[in-house]
Amino acid sequence: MFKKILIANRGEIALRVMRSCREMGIEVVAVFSEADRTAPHVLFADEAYLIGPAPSSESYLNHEKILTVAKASGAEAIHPGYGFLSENTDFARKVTESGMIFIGPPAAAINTMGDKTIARQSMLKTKVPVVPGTEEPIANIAEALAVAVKIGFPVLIKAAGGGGGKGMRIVHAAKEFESAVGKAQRESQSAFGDGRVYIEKYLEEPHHIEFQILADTHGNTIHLNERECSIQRRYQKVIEESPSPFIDEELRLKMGLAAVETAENCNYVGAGTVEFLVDKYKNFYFLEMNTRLQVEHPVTEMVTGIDLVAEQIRIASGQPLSFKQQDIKVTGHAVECRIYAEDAAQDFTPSTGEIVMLQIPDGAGTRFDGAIRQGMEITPYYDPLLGKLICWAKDRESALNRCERALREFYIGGIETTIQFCRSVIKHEVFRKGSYDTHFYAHFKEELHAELSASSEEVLLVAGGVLHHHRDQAKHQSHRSDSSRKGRSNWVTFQQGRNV
Amino acid sequence: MFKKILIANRGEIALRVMRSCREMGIEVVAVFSEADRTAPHVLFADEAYLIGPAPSSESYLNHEKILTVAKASGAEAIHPGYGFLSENTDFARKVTESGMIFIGPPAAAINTMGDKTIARQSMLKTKVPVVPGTEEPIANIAEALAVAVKIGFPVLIKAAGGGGGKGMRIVHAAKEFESAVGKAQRESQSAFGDGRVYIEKYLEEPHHIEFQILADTHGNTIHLNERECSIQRRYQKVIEESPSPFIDEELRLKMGLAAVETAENCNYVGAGTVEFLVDKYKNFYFLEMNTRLQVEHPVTEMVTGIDLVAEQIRIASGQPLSFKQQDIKVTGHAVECRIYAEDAAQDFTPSTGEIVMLQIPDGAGTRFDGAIRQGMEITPYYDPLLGKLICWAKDRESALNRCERALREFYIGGIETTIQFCRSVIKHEVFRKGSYDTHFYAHFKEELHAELSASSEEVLLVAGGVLHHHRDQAKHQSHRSDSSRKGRSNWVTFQQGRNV
Amino acid sequence: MKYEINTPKHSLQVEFQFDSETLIIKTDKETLSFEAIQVQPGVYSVLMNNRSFVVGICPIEANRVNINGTPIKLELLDEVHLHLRQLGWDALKETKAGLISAQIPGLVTKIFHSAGDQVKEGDPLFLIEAMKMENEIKSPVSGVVKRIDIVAGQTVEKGTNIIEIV
Amino acid sequence: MKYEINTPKHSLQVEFQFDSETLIIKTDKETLSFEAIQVQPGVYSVLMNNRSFVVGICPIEANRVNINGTPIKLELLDEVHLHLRQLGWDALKETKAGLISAQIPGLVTKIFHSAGDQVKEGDPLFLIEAMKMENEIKSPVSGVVKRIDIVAGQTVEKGTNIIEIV
Repeated sequence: MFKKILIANRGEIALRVMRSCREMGIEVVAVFSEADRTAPHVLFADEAYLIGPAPSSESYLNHEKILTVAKASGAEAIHPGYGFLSENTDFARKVTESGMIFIGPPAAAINTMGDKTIARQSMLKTKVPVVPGTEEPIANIAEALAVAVKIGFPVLIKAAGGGGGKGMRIVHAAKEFESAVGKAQRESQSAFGDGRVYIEKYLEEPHHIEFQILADTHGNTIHLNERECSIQRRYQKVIEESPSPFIDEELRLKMGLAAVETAENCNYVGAGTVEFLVDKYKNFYFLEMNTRLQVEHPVTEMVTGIDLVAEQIRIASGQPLSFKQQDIKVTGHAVECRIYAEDAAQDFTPSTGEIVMLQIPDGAGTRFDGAIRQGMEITPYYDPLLGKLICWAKDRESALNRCERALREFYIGGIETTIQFCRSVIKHEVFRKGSYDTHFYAHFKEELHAELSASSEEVLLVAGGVLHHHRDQAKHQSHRSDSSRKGRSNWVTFQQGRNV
Repeated sequence: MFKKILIANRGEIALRVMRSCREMGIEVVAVFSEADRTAPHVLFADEAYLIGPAPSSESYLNHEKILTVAKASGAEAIHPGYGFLSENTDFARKVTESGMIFIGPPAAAINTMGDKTIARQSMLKTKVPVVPGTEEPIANIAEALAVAVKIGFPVLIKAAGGGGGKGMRIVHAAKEFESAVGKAQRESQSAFGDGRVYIEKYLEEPHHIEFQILADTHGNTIHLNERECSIQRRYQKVIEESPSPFIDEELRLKMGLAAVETAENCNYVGAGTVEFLVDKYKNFYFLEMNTRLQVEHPVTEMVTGIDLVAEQIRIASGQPLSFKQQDIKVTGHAVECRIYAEDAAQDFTPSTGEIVMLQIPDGAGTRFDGAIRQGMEITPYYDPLLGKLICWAKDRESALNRCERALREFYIGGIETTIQFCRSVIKHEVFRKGSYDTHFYAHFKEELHAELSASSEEVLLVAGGVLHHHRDQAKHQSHRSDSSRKGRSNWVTFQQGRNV
Repeated sequence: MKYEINTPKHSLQVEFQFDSETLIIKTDKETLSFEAIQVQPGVYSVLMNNRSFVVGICPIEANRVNINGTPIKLELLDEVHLHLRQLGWDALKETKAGLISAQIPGLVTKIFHSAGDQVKEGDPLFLIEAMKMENEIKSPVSGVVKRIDIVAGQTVEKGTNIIEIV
Repeated sequence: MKYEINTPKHSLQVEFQFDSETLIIKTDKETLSFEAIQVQPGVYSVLMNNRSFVVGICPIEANRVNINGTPIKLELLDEVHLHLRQLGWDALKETKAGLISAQIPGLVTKIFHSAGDQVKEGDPLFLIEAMKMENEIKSPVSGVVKRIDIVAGQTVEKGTNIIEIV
């Protein structure tokens, strides 16, 4: 087993990976940009190396610098987390060439699956159905538009080189097409260092369901059931759960087999996620495969009891999986809420500033994978994800009750967050029933935001009272400090001087 | 089911009870002393009532005030937590007489079991063996001494009216006897409002093993297996785990039956704990029954998946238990570390002050039941327990690895805590092997403290460097702020005045 | 002293009165006892008739508070302002609609117009990138671009003026 | 500049030298680059040759630090103090052994002596109750009680002088 691992990432995922390493007795090396000198992943690592200025292109995406630091530290392997270099074939190859181990799939599998267009082509060899769309990245805007027209609007423009909703745009009509492609390309370039985008049919009323995969180097590939990820805003997941309230045992079996076939088709090794769209008739289509750890992986960990990061590390060190498909048992229900530094009331625009007060929920079945602390500055440089609240209980209803309770006791002061937005989703009758699809947010947007801004007379009185009190305090304080400051600096000093 | 519950307690247990109430849709009413106005249990309650000055005798032990507030708030039931009024027959009776429900056993059962001497007498009716000792509280010091001499030193002096190690003293020789009784009596009086103490034979090399009991009002009594509580200092538990590495399946079965018999013998209702001493030949003796929720109850929750507070509330509302003895399944292993505000290096003396930085561990299988926040003042008025770190994993070794990792990432700045002490216990070879008894601390005291104060050259250099840096900063800052303060108040103001 | 608490949906007449440490709040329906204590700078614990709230004051917008996690924006007018309003002054209309500032801190990657351009309400004005997301800022009014205060490629703080449209 | 770092068990000669933001630490074995940045008042993040430490400065005892959670007490002597020591001065012996102050804040419940009493080392002096535990404070020296600064029933802060024995 490795003795030392470098984590080429920041934020909650760096801390998450660190935890599994420590539990396995492995030392952890952190890397950080100038903006992250006092970030939690630096404070709690065994070693930490500065790799460049704040912009990620000059730090967290800097292959050479990271490789140099890894060699200097004596790390035997590199864990890329998600985002940044996690799906970068080039980087994976360089790590191997430097004599270290890349904790992730072989470069060839990243190449096939990481590139969304090649992935779609490769899937044609299998029996797994694929969503209609372009087979190549967009090279020529006119040709691309012709394809879009042929498929029929609305279409999705998606990043070929990455996932997580970045570089993604929905286009409803031909006239919006060119501008949307431009935006998606720029966003992809900035997020993944790869500006290529492609087109996919936008299915209506679909469920976004994904299967967790684990494959070792000894030819064993298994799946760890599904995650339901249909609660999205801005094409980014906000709430995920497992099991999916939409999937029955028969469909689960079929999709699980398709997921394993997908992984085997590209000789996959490590942890990966096969994403499907499922329409309301329970037809499913392969969407893409994420060749890395997924943000929402803890949902699967909570119901299976398996530490996915520990498995990634064991697989990378050459060990076979210690369990078979039939050993995977799902216990209870888990739901995850992503806590972003965003102002839900202002169309989820990023919110920055100092966290002046922080109370993280805890207790039975309550897990927070985060990387924040009171007194910390949230900067505009990186992804706005502050962390993920994951609640587990013996059944779905109890898990949702627990989640509501945890969101109620979650307090982050000084910046805006999605805590209350998540709470209004969890409380929503349709979500409670489990009868939702990817249009949930668009459909209930008004209602959810009305719930957020609903103020009872009691709340108004509290708000008015606090403002009054605050202004009153400020007035008194400025009086007091004015006079005391002046006093200390001349009058009182003078008096004291006489007494001495 | 109740709509509103008053929690007659503070600190971590108030927050713990609040969590279960919220998950059940029950509103929570907090009570607080003047010292606790901004304590977490006040901040996160639905309602909060001031009940008096800081000393607990005037606030958290004030029956009348708490009952008045409960009535005023419209609470239907009162949860006493542990400590304070949780084992006070008088209070339990008054709650019932006021038309509310006391979430705990009937006053008669508290009377029998809560009073340790009556409990010992009542156990003579059963087949459960009892530790030798006095049957009455100490009334006359000479007679008591005669009993102690007859039993043979060392003996334990214990509070008749409470538990948790308060009002407890070990006496090795007759000459220490009178002074120890005095101390124990004063401590008991202060902690439980009841100064009576009794004598018990001090067994050598024993294990402290306790069984969790649940009994409903419909005649069902079951146990939820044991907790091993032999890691103690100052006769107070520091680390607990379940299952016990010392107990085999046969002994577990016998002790479980004895625990259920004990509860049935006093017509017990609610959650309770039957404590046993087990000698190295695996003979067990009834020690006492705690007629309340135990500090270390989360250990049992983690391995059984049962929310003990929720069960207490359901039982109090008249519901039957929803599971039978054979439904109780233990999964994995859990260990709890108590985090006290104490200086382990100075014989665990209490440490007070402001928490200037706080990083609570989190992640899979990691639970912290606490009530602290950054910026909070730890006062000298109450129990020094800041919270409990509970780690769960699939087996004992993984749970201990997880616990070590969590303790490593736990940071409380500004006060001394037992975090590192717990870490040196968890890392200790004998503890790792699971072959320890209640003498573990006394036996390995030197070693554990040496481990705590062991400083590598690296640590010394860091310490020296930081002190140097800190003094250097302080010097520069005082220069800067001196000149800037003076400047702003006369010289610069004058200059600015001329420019305007 | 009389006050008015306004949100886009509600308006409430209240009277605030200090009784040593406690504030007494009177509405036309009830009288409440209100006590606030600072927990951290800008964060208060409030007990109003024993109901407990944690309230944060927004460090940037003076009229925005966060109550038990729910953000709300309100206007608290005292007698002086209430009187001014009777004379025709409207506090809510004080902001200049044509002065567009950065609502988020970030990097301005593109500006679509130059001084003198005609723009219509809803036209894209500039792109601002923060936390890896590109945000398109649209014009809230129709008019002529009077001046542009920054250039593409510049990093801006929240509140920095970008474009003025008249 | 030369320094000496002492603990009860170790003594280490080092040289500290600032190189802009970085402190260079030289021992007889190695040269280390040391960088500290304040995270919260009194809490520093240290990178020493890229090894990461969180270090807290004890707010009460100037020579006590907490490194990654482990408290250690040390003495850092600069050249001036090293020189003074050569002249016979000992920093560690500065405290007055006979002046007993409260090591913890709490309530003094009982004082066993009056001024003028003879006490032996190890004799109980007073009881102090904090966090519900009674703590017996024993005399560190033998001698005569010179004065008692407080009365039983009084609440004291950490560091309050209680009894002086000469």
